[in-house]
Amino acid sequence: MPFNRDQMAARAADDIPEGWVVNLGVGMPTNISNKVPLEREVIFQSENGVLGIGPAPAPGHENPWLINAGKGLITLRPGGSYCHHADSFAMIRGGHIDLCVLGGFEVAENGDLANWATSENDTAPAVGGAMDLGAGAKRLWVLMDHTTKDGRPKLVEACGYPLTALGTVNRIYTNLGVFEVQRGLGFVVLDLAPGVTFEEAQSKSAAKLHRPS
Amino acid sequence: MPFNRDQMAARAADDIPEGWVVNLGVGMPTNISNKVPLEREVIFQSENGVLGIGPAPAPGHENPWLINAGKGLITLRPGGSYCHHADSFAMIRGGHIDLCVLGGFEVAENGDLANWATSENDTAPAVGGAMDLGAGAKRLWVLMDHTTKDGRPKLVEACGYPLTALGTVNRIYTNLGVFEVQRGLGFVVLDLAPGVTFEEAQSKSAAKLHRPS
Amino acid sequence: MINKIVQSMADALAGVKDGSTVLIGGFGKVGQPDALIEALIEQGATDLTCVCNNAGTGRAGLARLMELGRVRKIICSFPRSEGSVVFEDLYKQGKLELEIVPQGTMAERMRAAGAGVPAFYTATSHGTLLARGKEEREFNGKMYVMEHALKGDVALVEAWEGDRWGNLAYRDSGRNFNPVMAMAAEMTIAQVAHLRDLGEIDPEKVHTPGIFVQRVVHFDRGTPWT
Amino acid sequence: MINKIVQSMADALAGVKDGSTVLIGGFGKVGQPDALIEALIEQGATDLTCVCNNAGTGRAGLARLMELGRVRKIICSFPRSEGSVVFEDLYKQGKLELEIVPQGTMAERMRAAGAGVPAFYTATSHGTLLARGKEEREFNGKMYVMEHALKGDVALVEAWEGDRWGNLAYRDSGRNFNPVMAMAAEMTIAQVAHLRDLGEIDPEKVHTPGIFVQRVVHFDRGTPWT
Repeated sequence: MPFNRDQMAARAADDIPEGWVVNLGVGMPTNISNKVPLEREVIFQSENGVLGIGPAPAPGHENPWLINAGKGLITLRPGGSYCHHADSFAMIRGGHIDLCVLGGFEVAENGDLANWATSENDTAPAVGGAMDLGAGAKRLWVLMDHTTKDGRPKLVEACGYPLTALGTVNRIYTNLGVFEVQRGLGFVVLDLAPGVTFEEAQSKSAAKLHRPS
Repeated sequence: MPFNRDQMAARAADDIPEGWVVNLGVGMPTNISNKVPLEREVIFQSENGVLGIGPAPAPGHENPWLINAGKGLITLRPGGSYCHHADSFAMIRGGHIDLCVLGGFEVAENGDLANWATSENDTAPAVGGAMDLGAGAKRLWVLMDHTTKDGRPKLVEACGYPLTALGTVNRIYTNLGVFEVQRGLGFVVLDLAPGVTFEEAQSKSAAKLHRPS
Repeated sequence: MINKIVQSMADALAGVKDGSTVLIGGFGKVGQPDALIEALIEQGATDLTCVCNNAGTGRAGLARLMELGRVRKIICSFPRSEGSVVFEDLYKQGKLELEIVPQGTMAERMRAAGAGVPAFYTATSHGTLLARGKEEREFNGKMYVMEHALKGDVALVEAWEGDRWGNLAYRDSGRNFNPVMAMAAEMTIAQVAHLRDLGEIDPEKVHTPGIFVQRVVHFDRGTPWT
Repeated sequence: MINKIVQSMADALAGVKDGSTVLIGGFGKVGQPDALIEALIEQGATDLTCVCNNAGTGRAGLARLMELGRVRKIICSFPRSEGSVVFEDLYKQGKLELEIVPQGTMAERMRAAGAGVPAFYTATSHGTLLARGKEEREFNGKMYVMEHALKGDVALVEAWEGDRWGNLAYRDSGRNFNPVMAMAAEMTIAQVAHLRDLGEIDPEKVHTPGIFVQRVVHFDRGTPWT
């Protein structure tokens, strides 16, 4: 049975070691922070200048001045701090973020990511911080369904959608499993959801999958 | 009688209006701050990240963590603030400093300033923040003796010493008077010390002085 | 006595010219200078270029300014979001120019303007549509894009506290774009929730020193609507 | 539990390699990480490039490191000052390379390194000896010089307080070069006068967030000698 969204987030969360500074993209990736126990100190950053995001605020204890990049209400944990946008993106662009997890439209076997515009003629796509994160984080993981709603593969030989970042994706977490992008080789299967076979994952991908050596 | 050093500093101080943000170079210019009454709010900046320098500390009340660019002990006045070196020079380079007053070896009639090295072969001249200030401040004044100790003029047609900044000096305060650099014209005498004649100032300058029109 | 505090919103916006580039702070509703945007609508300047992380939502604030036909161009990272109906209409009709900039590049371009840096290189957007027409250059085997400083004629910012020298301190995630915009504009106008006496703001936590601020106006908008 | 606090100066400097570029904070004696410099002398790494506003004074600290022949090159804005006797001797003897950088350019080059900007343009030094051999370029009718990011392998910084996540806050003018150096190095080692519990430093006045700091060591050196 493929992973559900909660399990996908949990699977990615399991792979984040203590001490990493992690930026989570808006949408599905944001859920990852809920799956990391507080005792395992992972420092979540949000590009609007928040470092050290804590658990979701208790009802009635929301602080309206404290939001994340998705505009959701958050908390700050002890040791957290604030900075301005240029300093925040200095962290990102300067390679100080250990990991960024983004959503994706397509990932190519060379590590290219497309996740911001659906065509060259898209009239006004919203890029936000995705290109900065895609180019700047030390590691880039993508958390997405393995295929589109109408069944088109999202692991591809080359992206058809406009690119967000070139050759920087390291790993993809989908409902079918976990895939590593190996430079010069392509997608390597690290793990599969319970009951999902290699052949099934391959049949739902538009690029060759490799078994780990 | 020519101005003495205290009078030179006072003369420059008189010309600084309330509200300006002013950086004073190490040495003679630093004395200018003592000549501006506290009630006339001039905001003195020091490139090591201090904005809003107050009067000299009272004996016994020095704060050893609080120094200016010349490493002298200072105070912070209410409304003052601290920042780091890159932010401090962002103020300077970004044109946010209304006035910088530096010392000088030579000023040329096109506004060039030489004040950091005595020859191309100077083995290890110390530039500090002079080039940043010379290029970045909105206005650049120079406070210096009119001639060298051995009588050589310091107002010249073209600088012989290595340049600090090109064409940015607006005004020079010397022991003989106050001189404006007018683009396309050269040195214009704004004021002379009591008893100093135009002819005397001219005879001690190596570039033509102009009377104000 | 230096006193940058003005008594009315009209005084705060006085003199903003047609054709100005206006930097508008805030991320979401937090740190967004709503009262100043309303005052800009009142003030009347038109043919504006607005730099803001998004392109307005609903029918108030920036969206209203656009709907009134006062905005020629939007520079932002996130034009289309929930409720950006006015933007979408005008853009489809060809009544609005749009420049999409990656969020970090947008922040850094303003920081550069404030810091006297006319241009810099960044890896962000290299090889993408947003790098089209931009100079590329290799440093240490990696490709970068040249980006230019983004200067404002006016910046509208919101802070938690401010004083008569123009010193500002922000609250929580309300800092966001405000300090870089304050640096980058000829005239920075700050809407502050609390006026403080000079010296009341801890000198170690002045986030925007007064050197970057020209006018301060008191407006406690209360809780940001979220 | 993240714990960047180390218990000894030896642990703080462990692993610094020969040939490293070492950024050394402080301006004058304020914010200068004296204990870490002493520990670097003990540690033994050699063939170092040191980036510091000046080139050492007297016979202790950086001057001592130089006198021991451990420094190959100095990058600074103010090499020759009162008491810089060791520097002057070594430099005259050709035993020390020197790169003089305008102070603001030096700060900005490190900030650029920390911010992922490989190069930027500045008007500072244009037309002077210090721009020789550098690329020049015109923007909006004004000439600028291209400057490259200045990265460190190690940064030694001093702060007033620090915690186990590496958050730092400085005191008064002790901030100076320390935050930009902390950003610019692979490994930033902070000497802090006071250790704080996590959360004790006001999140609004964390000047260097822990993301930029790898090791923290407690050393209260008391009053900076001035």
